[in-house]
This record gives sequence, C-alpha cells and structure tokens, in this order.
Amino acid sequence: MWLFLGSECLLFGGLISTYMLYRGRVQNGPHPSQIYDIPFTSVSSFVLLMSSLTMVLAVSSAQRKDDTRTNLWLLITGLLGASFVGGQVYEFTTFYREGLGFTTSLFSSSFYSLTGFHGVHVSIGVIMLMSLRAIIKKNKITGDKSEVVELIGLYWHFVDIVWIIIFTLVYLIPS
Amino acid sequence: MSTNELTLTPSQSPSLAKGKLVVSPSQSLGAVRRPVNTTGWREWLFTVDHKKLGIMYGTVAFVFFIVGGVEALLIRLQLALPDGRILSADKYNQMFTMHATTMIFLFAMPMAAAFANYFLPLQIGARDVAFPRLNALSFWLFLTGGLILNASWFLGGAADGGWFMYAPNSGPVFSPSNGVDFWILGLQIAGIASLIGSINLIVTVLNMRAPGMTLMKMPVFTWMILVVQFLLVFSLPVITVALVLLMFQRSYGATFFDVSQGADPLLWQHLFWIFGHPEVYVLILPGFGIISEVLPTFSRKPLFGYPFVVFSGASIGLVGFGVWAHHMFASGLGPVSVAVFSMATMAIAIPTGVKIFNWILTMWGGKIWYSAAMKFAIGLVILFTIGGLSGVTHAVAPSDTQQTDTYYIVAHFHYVLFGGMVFGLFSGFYYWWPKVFGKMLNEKLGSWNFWFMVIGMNMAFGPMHILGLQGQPRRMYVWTEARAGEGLFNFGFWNMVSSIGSFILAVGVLFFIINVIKTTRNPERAPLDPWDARTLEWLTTSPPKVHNFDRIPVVHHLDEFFHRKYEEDETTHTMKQVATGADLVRAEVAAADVDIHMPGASYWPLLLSVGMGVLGMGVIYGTPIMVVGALLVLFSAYGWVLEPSVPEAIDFDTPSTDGPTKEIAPVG
Amino acid sequence: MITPGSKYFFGLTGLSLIAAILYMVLVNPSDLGAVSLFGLATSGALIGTMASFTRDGDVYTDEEAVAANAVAGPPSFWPIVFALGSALVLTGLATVSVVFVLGIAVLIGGGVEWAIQNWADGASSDREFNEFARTRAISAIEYPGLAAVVLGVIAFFFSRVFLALSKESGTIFFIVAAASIFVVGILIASKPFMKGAVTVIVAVLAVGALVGVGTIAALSGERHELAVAAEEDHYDASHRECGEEKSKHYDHHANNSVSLRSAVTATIFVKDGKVYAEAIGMTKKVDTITIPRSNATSVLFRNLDEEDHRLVVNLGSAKVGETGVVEKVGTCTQLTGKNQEQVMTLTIPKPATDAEPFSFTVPGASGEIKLVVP
Amino acid sequence: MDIVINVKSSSHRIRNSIATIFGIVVLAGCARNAPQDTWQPKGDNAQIINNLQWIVFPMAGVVGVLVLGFYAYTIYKYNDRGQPIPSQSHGKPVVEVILTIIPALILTVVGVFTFRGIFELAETEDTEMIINVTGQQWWWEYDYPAQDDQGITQPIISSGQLVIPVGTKVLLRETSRDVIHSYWIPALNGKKDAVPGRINLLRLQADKPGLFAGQCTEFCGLSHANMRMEAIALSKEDFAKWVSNQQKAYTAPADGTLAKEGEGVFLNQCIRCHQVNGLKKVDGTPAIAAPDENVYSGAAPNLSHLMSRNTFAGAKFDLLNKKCRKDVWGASPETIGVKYLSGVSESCLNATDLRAWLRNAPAMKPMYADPAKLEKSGGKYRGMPNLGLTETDIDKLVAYLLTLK
Repeated sequence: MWLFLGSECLLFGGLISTYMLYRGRVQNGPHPSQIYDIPFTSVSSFVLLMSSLTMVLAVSSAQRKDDTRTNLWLLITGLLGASFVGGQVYEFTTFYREGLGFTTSLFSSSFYSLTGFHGVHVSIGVIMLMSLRAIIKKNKITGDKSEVVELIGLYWHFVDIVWIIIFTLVYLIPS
Repeated sequence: MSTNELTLTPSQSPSLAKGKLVVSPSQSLGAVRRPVNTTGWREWLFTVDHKKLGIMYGTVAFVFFIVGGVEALLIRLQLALPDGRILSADKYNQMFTMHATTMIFLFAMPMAAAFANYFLPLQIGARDVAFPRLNALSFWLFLTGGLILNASWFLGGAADGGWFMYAPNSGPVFSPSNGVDFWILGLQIAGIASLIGSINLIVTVLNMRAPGMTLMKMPVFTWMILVVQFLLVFSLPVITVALVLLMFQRSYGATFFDVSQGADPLLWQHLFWIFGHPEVYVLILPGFGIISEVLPTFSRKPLFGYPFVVFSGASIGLVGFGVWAHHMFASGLGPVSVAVFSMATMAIAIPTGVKIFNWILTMWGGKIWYSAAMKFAIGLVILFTIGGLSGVTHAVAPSDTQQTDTYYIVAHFHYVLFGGMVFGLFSGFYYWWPKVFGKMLNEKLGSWNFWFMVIGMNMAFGPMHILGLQGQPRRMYVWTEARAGEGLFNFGFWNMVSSIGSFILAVGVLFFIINVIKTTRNPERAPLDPWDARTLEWLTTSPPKVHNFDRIPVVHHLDEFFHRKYEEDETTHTMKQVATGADLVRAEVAAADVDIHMPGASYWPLLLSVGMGVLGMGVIYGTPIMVVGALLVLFSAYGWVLEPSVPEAIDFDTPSTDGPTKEIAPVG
Repeated sequence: MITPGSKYFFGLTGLSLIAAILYMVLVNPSDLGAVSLFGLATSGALIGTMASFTRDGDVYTDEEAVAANAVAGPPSFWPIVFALGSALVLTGLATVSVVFVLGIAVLIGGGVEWAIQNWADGASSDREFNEFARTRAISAIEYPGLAAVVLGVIAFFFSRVFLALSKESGTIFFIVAAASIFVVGILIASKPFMKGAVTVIVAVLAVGALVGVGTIAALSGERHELAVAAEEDHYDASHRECGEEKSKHYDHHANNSVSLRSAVTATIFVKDGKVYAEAIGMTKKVDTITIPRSNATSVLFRNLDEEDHRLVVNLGSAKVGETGVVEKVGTCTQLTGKNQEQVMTLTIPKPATDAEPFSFTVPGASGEIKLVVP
Repeated sequence: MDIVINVKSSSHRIRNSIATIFGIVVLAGCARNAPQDTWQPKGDNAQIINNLQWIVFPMAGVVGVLVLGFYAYTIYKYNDRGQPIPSQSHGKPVVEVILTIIPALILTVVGVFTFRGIFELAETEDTEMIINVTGQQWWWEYDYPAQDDQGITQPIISSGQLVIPVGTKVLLRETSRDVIHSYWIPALNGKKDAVPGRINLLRLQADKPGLFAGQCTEFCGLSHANMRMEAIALSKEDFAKWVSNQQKAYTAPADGTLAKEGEGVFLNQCIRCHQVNGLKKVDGTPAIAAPDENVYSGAAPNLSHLMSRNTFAGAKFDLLNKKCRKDVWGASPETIGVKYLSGVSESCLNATDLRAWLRNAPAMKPMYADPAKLEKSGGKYRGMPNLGLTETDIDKLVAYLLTLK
C-alpha cells in the first residue's frame, strides 16, 4: 500500500507540475482567478478534511473491535466524500457554464485533468468505504478487520492530503 | 486483498455442518472452474508459477530482441552508403523509433524481468513471488503491450517520433498516422505491467526472504533488482502522466503541447526524462546484478566490497532521479540549471566508478575460470568502462552541446546499454542455463558467440564515436557526401565499418541461437552445481521443482551455498571443500517438506490482459470497442476476485497428502 | 455448448445487436445510443458465455441428484427489475438519452442479478448453501455497484442544489449539510449502546431528503447568473474592446498574471505616460520590434504608470467576411494596473502594407512602437 | 578524438595489428576536413568548448587506459593455474574510500572548468548584432532586424545560409514555427534547440571569413536529415556589401523577356507561399504571399535575392553547380567574400536540381505534401507540393529566378 501510494504521489506530482506550468496560460476563455469560487472550495476542502477525521474515528473503532461504530464512521466518511464529489460536480458545471471546456485553454485542460483525476480517486475511495461497510456488516471479513479499515484509511488520508496540496497550489496561490 | 476466506471447502459447507445428506459442491466456487491441466499449452497459458512466467518472459523478450535487431540491421544497411535507398524517410523514422522502443521496453526490461522472476525467489529462498497471479498478469499485460506496439506496423505505420517522442512532433498534426497512438497505448499497458511487477517483487523481497537472510546477506543480483523495482515504482507514474497528456491531446483534443495555445513543449521533455533517466538505470542495474554474481563465482572469491557495491547501486538509483535534465542541455534551460545538472551528472560517475573498481578487485587475487559466462561479464566491465568514460565527456555540458544528438551519443549509449546490459544478460544466459533447463550450453559455441559479439559490437559502435565527433547527427535517414569530409577515413569509411560490424554482431547472436538449438537436442543432463556457485538458487534441483525448495533453507552467510560447501582452514586461510553442491541438493531432497500448497493456475490474468488490449484499441478505433474492452476487464476482475488463490486439495500435485501443512503459499 | 440459461443471454445479444445496427443505420452511427446498445449486446454475450461456461451453475455436482433434491428457490423480484429496465430503455429511445442510459444500467444490473440468482438456485439442493453461493458470487458486484449508485445519487443531487442556489447560499448549504452529517454522526456515536439500524434509518432519510430537495432544485433550473454567463460568454473574442475605458465583458475580472516569460520577444513599458520597449538580446531601448511572420510570439506589457493601461496592437485593416465592410484588425490586453504585467501573444501571417504599418500603442499614453513583420 | 581510440585499442586486448590500424586512424583523425568536425573551432564560443574537450577527453583517455590496463593485468595474472581457492575476504574499506576519493577529485577539477565554461558561453551582454532564426519543417529562416550600427536600416530576410560579419558577437534568437529543431554550426558553437513558443539564445562569432556547415540536430520529422544550414562569415566590408545588396529594391525583369513571363508564372503559382519583396501584381498592387493559408507552419522561404544564396530547399540542394560550388568552398579567407558576393550567375546555376525541384518538389525531398494525407493539418501542406508545372513554365521560372540577385 505504501508503495502504491508512493507511486501515486509521483502521478499527482506530474499532474500538479503540469498544472503549475500551465495555470496562467489562457488564450481563450476564463482565467483561473476569474472563475474560482474560493469560499465554496474552502468549504469542500474542509469537508474532505473532516472526512479524514471521521476516518480516523473509524479506524480507532475498528481497533476497539466496535463494529457498529466502525460502520457508522465509515458511512459518515463516505457521505462526506460523496458530498465532496457533489461539490466538484457542481464546480465543474459552473466552470463549464462560464465557458471553460476541457479543450478551451491549457489552463482548463490541466485543471480538469488534475482535479478530475483526484475526483476519480475520491470516488473510488467512497465506493471502497461503502463496500467495506457492507462487508463488515455482513461479517465477511474473517481476519483482522482493523487492518483492512486501516489500509483503506491510509488511502483515504492520502487522497485527502493530495487535495490539500491541490487546493493550496491550485486555488489559493494566485497565479 | 485476501480471498482465502471465500474458499468453500466441504468441511465449512453449511449443509455438511448440519449433517444432512445432500449433494454439495465439493469444489471451489469459481464462476469458472480454475484450470487444472498441468501439461500441454494450457499449463503455460494459465500458469502462475514464477519460473514458467520467467521462461515465457525470456522467450518473448528474446523474440523482440530479434525483431529489434532486424530493425537495427535495416538501419545499418540504409546508412552503409551515402543517400541510402533501402528505406524511405518515413520507414526509416519508424524503424529507429521502434528499434529503440522494442529494445528498451520489449527486450531489455522484460528480459531483466525474466531473470528477476525466475531467480529472485530462488535467491532469497522463497517458494514463489508474493502475488503469483499478479505476476502472471504482468507478463500478459507486457505481451499485450508489445503486440500493440508492433501491431502498428501493419495498421498504418509505426510510431515515428524517436523513442523519446518529443512534443510537439508527436502531436496529431506532425505525426498524423496512428503509430504514435499505438505507441502510447502499448507503453501504457506495458507500464502497468512493470508497475504491478515491481510492486510484486518488492513485496517478495521484503517479506519472503528465507529465515536468516538479512538484507545485507542478500545476493547482489537480488539487491540490484530491488533497486530497479523502486526506480520503476517511482518513475513509471511520471511517464504515465506524460503519456496520458499526449493521449488526451491526440485523441481528445486537449492542448497540452499545442504551442499556439501557449503550451511549453519542454514539459514533455521534463516529464519524459524524469522517467527516462531512471529508466537507464532500470535497464543497466540488472546487468550489473548478474555480473556481480558471475564474477565472484568464476573468481572463487566473494564480491569485493559487497556493501559498497550495494550502496553504490542504491545511490546510483537515487541520484539517477536528479540528473534528468542532462538530456536537455541544448534545449535552452539557462546556465544555472545546466551547471547544476552538469555537476550532478558528474557526481553519478563516482558510484559507477566504485562499481567498476570493485568488480576488478573481485577478480584480483582470484582463481579465475574463463567460461563463456565469465567472458561476457568481463566484456561488460570493459565495454561499460568505455561507455562510462564517454558519459563523463557528456557531463561537461558545453562539450555535450557539440556531442548530443550526434552519433557520439549513439556510440555512448550503445556501449552503456549493449555493453553494460546485453552482455550482462548473455552472461546470465550462460551462467543460469543449466539451472533453468538442466542442460549446459556449449562452451565452445559460447566462445564463438562472445568473440563475434564483442568484435561486432566494437566495430558497429566504436566508429560511431568518430562519426559523431566528425559531426554526423543521429536520426538521419541518409547522410550526404557533401558533409562527409575528405580522405579515406571520412563518414563513408566509418559508416561502412559500422554496418559491417553490425552484421558480425548479428552473427554472434546467431551463434547463441545455434547453441540453444544444439543444447536442446543434446540429451546430456547438466551437473547440479556446474560452476561451483555461491547462492541459494543452486540449492535445489535443475530445473527446480514447482515449489522451488524441498525445504526452506536457513541462511547464515552471504553466499550461503558456497559456505555450505567450503570451510576456511584456520591456519592457511585457504578454503577447504567439505561437500559438493550435488551432495547438498541430495540432502535437501531427502529432507523434503510434505504437503506444500502452491497457488493454482488461473484464466483471469490472461483474460484481463486481453481486455486491456481491447480497451486500448478502443481509444484508437472508437468507443464501442472500448466498451467491449472495459466489460472484459471488469468481467475478468470479477472472476479473479471470486477465485481462491490456492486451489482445493484435489488439485495438488505435490507428493504427500498426510502430515501437517508446513508451508502455505502466499495469496494474491 | 449452449445451456438453457445462456440461451436467454445469447438471444438478448442477438436482439440488441440487431437493435444496435438498426439504430446506427437509422438514427446515428456514433452516438450514445449505439454505444449503449452495443454494450448491452456485449454484456449479454459475456454473461451468456459465463453461463454456458458454468453450465448454468451446475458446479461440479451430480446433476440428477440435484434435480431429485431440488427445492424451489425463493421468489425473485429481478424479472420485474429487468422488465422495468426494458421499459426505461424504450422510453429513453423515444425521449431523453439519460433515461435510456438509466434503462440500460437497470437492465444490466437486473440481468446480472437474475442470472446469478438463477444460477445459485440451481447450484445445489441446499437452500442455505444456495443463498451462500448467491451472496458470494454477487457481493463482488453488488457492493461496489450499489456504492457507486449511492455516490452517483448523492453527487448528482447535491450539485443540483448548489446549481440552483446562489453562490453564497450554496456555500452555506454545503456547510450546513456537511456539519449536520458530522454532528448526527457524533450524536449517534455518543450513545453508549448505539444500534446500527439507527444509522441506516437516518442515512436513508437524509439521502431521501436530499433526493427530494435535489429534484426540486433540478426542476427549478440553474441560478440566474449561471444561465446568463453561459449565454453571454464573457470570454468570447467578440467581446474584446480595446478602448481606454473599462470594457464590461473583457475586463470582467482583470488578469494580471504572466507565465510565459521564456517566450517573450520584447517587453513594452509605459511609464509617465510614455511608451518604450526593450527587446531580448538588445541592450538599448528599441522603437521597432520585429516578429517573424506566422509565428506565435509573445510580447510582455508592463505598466509602470499610475493609471491603468492596456496594450493595443494595430494590424492594419481587412474586409470582414462577405459583407465587404473594412474593419480595423488588432487586439489588446486587458486593462492592467500599476506595476502589473500582461502578455500578448501574436501570430501575424502577413507583413504590413506601406499604407498601414503595424504598431503597438497604449491608449492614454503617448508614443508608439513600430511592429515589423518581414 | 584520438583519445577515444586509445581507450578502445587497449581495452579489448585487440592485438597489435588492429592497434596499428587505429594508430593510422588517429593520424587521419585530425586531417580529414569534415565540414562538421567538432574539434575544429573557428570562433570564440567553439573555442571555449574545445578547450573543455581538451581537458575531459584526455582525462577520460588516461583514466581509461589506466583502469583497463590494470584490468588486463588482473585478467592475465589470476587465470586459474591450479592455485588454491583464495580466502573469502569481503574487501578493504580503505581501498574503497581511496578509490571513491580519486575519481571524485578528478571530477571536481573537471567540474570547475565546466562551471566556468557554462557561464562564459551563456554571456550575452556584450552582443553586437542580433539575428532572429526561425526553424520550421524543414528549413531555417533568418531575419535581421533593423540595426543601424550594423548598417542594417531595413529588416533583411533570408534563408538557407546565415551571413555574419567576422569578429562580431552575433546573437541568434532562435525559435520555431512548428516542432523542435536544433541549430548547430559546430565550427562556431555547440547546438541550441529552437523550441516553438520559446526564444533561445545562441552566440556565434567567427574569427576569419569562411563557410561553415551545420545540420539540424533535433529530430524534427520526415525530412530531418535534409534540414541543413550553412553559415558564411564575411569581412566587415564584404558584409556591408551583402547588406546593401539585400536591401536593394526589387527590379522587375524587362518586358518581353523570358524572365518577365516567368514573373507571370510566379505571380500565378509561387506567390501563394513565397514572398518576393517589392513584387507587384499586374494591377500594380503589392503581391503579398499567404503561406499561412497553404502551409501548416505558415511560412515559406522568402525568395527576394534568392540568387545571392548558394543553396535552396533547406540547404539540401546547391544553387551553384559542382564546379562553382567547389570554388566557393575551397576559397581562402581572403577571397571567399568576393566569390560569395558574386552570387549565382546563369553559367554557375545548378539547373538540374532546381528544375527537378520545380517539377516535383516532394520527390526531391520527403515532405508531407500529399493532399490526401493532410486531414490532421486542416488540408495545409507541410512542405512544397507538386505544382504540376509544364516544362515551358519551368523554363520561364528559372529565367525569372535568375533575376532575383
């Protein structure tokens, strides 16, 4: 898992550097500073950050072998994650309405690639969380449950941290 | 993730638990029954055995070696005379692109993977790799990628942008055929294969070493492979990003490398070389690893400065990530970056030098047996030294601006890669052939093989140094008399020498093929320990059984096998033989463990790879095909998840059924 | 070997293939409908193959014994789902493609469930075991599939709500929603003897409420500004107004950022109301800038003046379209504040005529820089 | 260069006979006069590089000889002659450390010189003249912005041959219109890529008048091998003459001549892409080429004063026939100016290649000019297409082109 995450780091590293290089390159369409809705994105970042917290709670419940609470926190994490994805869908829609298509400019291509990739990661994470919840519920895991929860938690934190980096670099630092 | 718990054996079956008399399934509950054949083609197609996969890797890689070699010969034919007419400009450009791509991604990397797959578990005393089915998946994905890459020859022309495919020349307008799309997808799929493979091998090394084998008692080959896998894990994602960007541009209209939109073409170069430079070490370190086994064995001495060799390997890997821009000295980086990367590049020469010194000192004071394997290993040290020194001249950035993109650099990297990599692999062939196939390759033919290759190689690539310094750029489909210079020793002479050399080299390879054919026909079995070897892979039969070791060895020394054979005489400090290798192997067979669970064969890795291939084709030929591919992938992944990794008891082919299970193979 | 079970699916494959071909011929060969029908055909074929591979699920059992001990399976509602899917597909074909895709999804989902249910029912004569077999075979699909559906539903309806609300209230709604998820979670968890069922009920209620609100939001349409933005397209080139004063659309948000420094051929300054230029490689100020023709070349504009300025390039004039009206050709940067810079990228295909030489000017400042395209 | 050969000969234990051959090579090595030899600097910048080469190559050679000599001795000495199996020692850290420090020291020395070299070469502050160099598939365009102190009062545009004054620090501002190319005149400086969207700087300075060859060295597509360049250094007086010739106004051929008819053909065909400054249409308005509508890179060589150049089609072909060409290449630094400035006369013209080019350009140089295959570039050519000219048209055109002195 750590190896996989290390590998993922480089993947996002590549995408982030592409974005950093191209963020100001707008020949057509809107410029980043013209469309970003920082308050909204801050909230969604915060939501994701909270989901990391609930994930921690899930892991600690799993370690205490408290299945009900593990399930609860997994569900909450999943819901928060899903609402983050919802926020992203909203954001993409507004950007598109404002005239920022995938091929509009270099900024748009690299922005959508980066955040899109991240969105896919979050979605996969949510699916894993929900499935994990169902599996625990049905008592399908014979081995150490907390280990599985921890692994998925690790992934979730990773996705979260990547978002914090993206949020800082992409949204907050003025280009 | 473990799927063990999903196995349903009769004892767990709810119906039996209740004691009712019902007819119940007595076999694992796969959606499809797992393949159980242990003979014929099915055995190979669905195998998850690391040894079989290793042999398949090797065979396929060797076929691609021939393909790449033929491409190289065509290139040399074209350039033998001025204004060559063998190939058109278009075909020539495809030829050199595919020559490099084939040799790097379809020969060198998988051939190293072949050795790694086969010998890494044996060297660390493991029964298999950590995730056998993933291992099979790696192989099939690699094959799929290779086939996609080469399919482009028949589907409108291969990629034609050079193996580093600089944007924007690789963009849709400048390379309008589908070749580059095939190239992107082939590499993506082969890249996934390498990534899976490397995670698998890292986990294997870290978790499955025999008892007593600390990291610093690991054979150097295993060490180098470990470093390579780390390099792959961290460099492949970067090229993946680059390829994805290029794919978005070519297939979906993104503008990442479209300068009219303000793009910076150097982005591609940076991404490519951040991957590309570690890739060079990915190619060469396995060769280093192999000769670090061969040189000590045939010198009857341990590797001189084992920890230094290991750490220099690791530091080459590490520093290798910090020198990528030395491929871009001419691209206008600005003096400060050029200076920094120039210095870093020089720094990397130091650990490399350490390695060379250690190899030489390994032989110093030895008792050297010049077998074919040893000859190739010595050839590697010499050729790589030359390649390394010409590398230092490149590190001097201003001097590099005269040499880069000329034949001088072609000479340099062929000395490094052909000399440092291919010679290592051939050394490995001769060294390990008796282990893998139980038969000795003919030493005499081996000698012919070596001398033809070494002479051919120096004739083919040596003159390229001079050609480059005389100013012949690379990647030109023709060279012209107008720039050839006067006198006998001009472009014409050296190009001709080089072309002749390449054919001598080809004859050398032909000797190897003859040798293999001859050996296959020869009924004589190889001795169990033909080379008086030093490492654990020799502590079992040749070829090894499915479960590798009859009992898992306990390790006390670096070069464990050697130390089981010899003891040091207290007074004279010479080594005294206490047992032969064959004795040791027989003792192991006698003390064999019973009831060894090995992972069972599986359809899914193969099917999943086919699905990935179809998915890739879909990117080029349209969404419906993509949908088919995606469904195939999902379907196989589903089957995979349902299938328990270890088959039911009745599928075992290991000898005994009673007695406790001592070793349960890992799952994955 | 074609088993009874696989026949259904092969039939489905055949039908949907025909449908796909018809669709491609009659409607549109390359759109979503064709793809989905094609996908349906393939998945039918796949499931069919799977069914025939497993011999309809006769997993290594003595068939006759199974038949003899056969017990009726539990009633199944998958056929109904399957039928619903078919209905949706048909409706979708006639109306909106979203419904069509939804139908396909339901069809595939129902089909798979049905097939596996059917297979598991025949797996053995033991119902419990059959149930076990079913769960085991299906959960690898069902859980992630369901999770994906839940994710999709939440994400879709959430975003609808945001789209309908104004920027500020959307943000507030987000805060409230996320906070309530979190708080409810804490409340439930803080009970010493909490029950799993409570969580589920609350979650289902919440999602149900979201779907409700989301539907209303989706029906009420997107918020006004967005619709306007989509309509107006602030960033369309036709909105580019190069006068001295602020342009409503073009200067909507000023963009004072530069990332193309490596490519600038010259820098044009305005200071104390005067325009001057420097070119790369030239130590002196220049009054002429040479740009190769047809080559994307960037010029940096740096405003060192107190007032806002924009850089304008005059590229002669040309006839517009077929109307024959002669219009000035040129472009400009946005209004640039003090000590800010902007880049102008130019691709000029033709040299100037003698009558109308090219030049850079800054409205509101004196002086001009000649632009030569050789 | 000889150093490399030394390394080789000692390395492979190749016996004396082969070593002798290499010895001859060494002698031949420096006297070959290859036009693109990287060891024959003809200007300051190339000299800086050459000085570094003279440090690093001998260093590599000496190290190579020492290491491989020692290795050869090891190989010879420790052959298995029945000696006992040696003690299994794992090496001596002291030796290791020494063997690490020695190369580090050598490299530090090299590094210091390299460092200095890099910054010396990057110097652009004291530039005396600038030239914009633009690469595209597969030729180079040179344009000289107006620079009064160099006597250039109007911009000059040329292609194929770069003309520079001797002893002047010339700064090339390189860029590209399509893919990455690389500008390389080995006798004057190392190579520098021409990257689209960027401006890369390369300084050249020639010590003496002369003709220096070069070649595009970044793979740039189909005809990469045919993208050549030449640099001509002229004495300052000769350069001034060249400038004044380039700035000379267009003179239309006299009415009734074959050349005048050729002008008509030109206005019919060639003007679509090729500009001739000052050329006027029949109605008297200036004839402006529109390469952007026909060629993907948006540019085609400007043919004003074509006959003052010695090459055409990306310097793949000579405009001078073999004899005259040799005359210019073989000229001494003192006479090359006169010979070059005399341009291409009718008797010196390489009519064969020029006519073949006009007849069917893509057959002479691989280019993407097949209209059927230009879907991705929006139907625009990448290179000159086959215009389907008749032989009489070609006669007329050649006569006309000869007037573009």
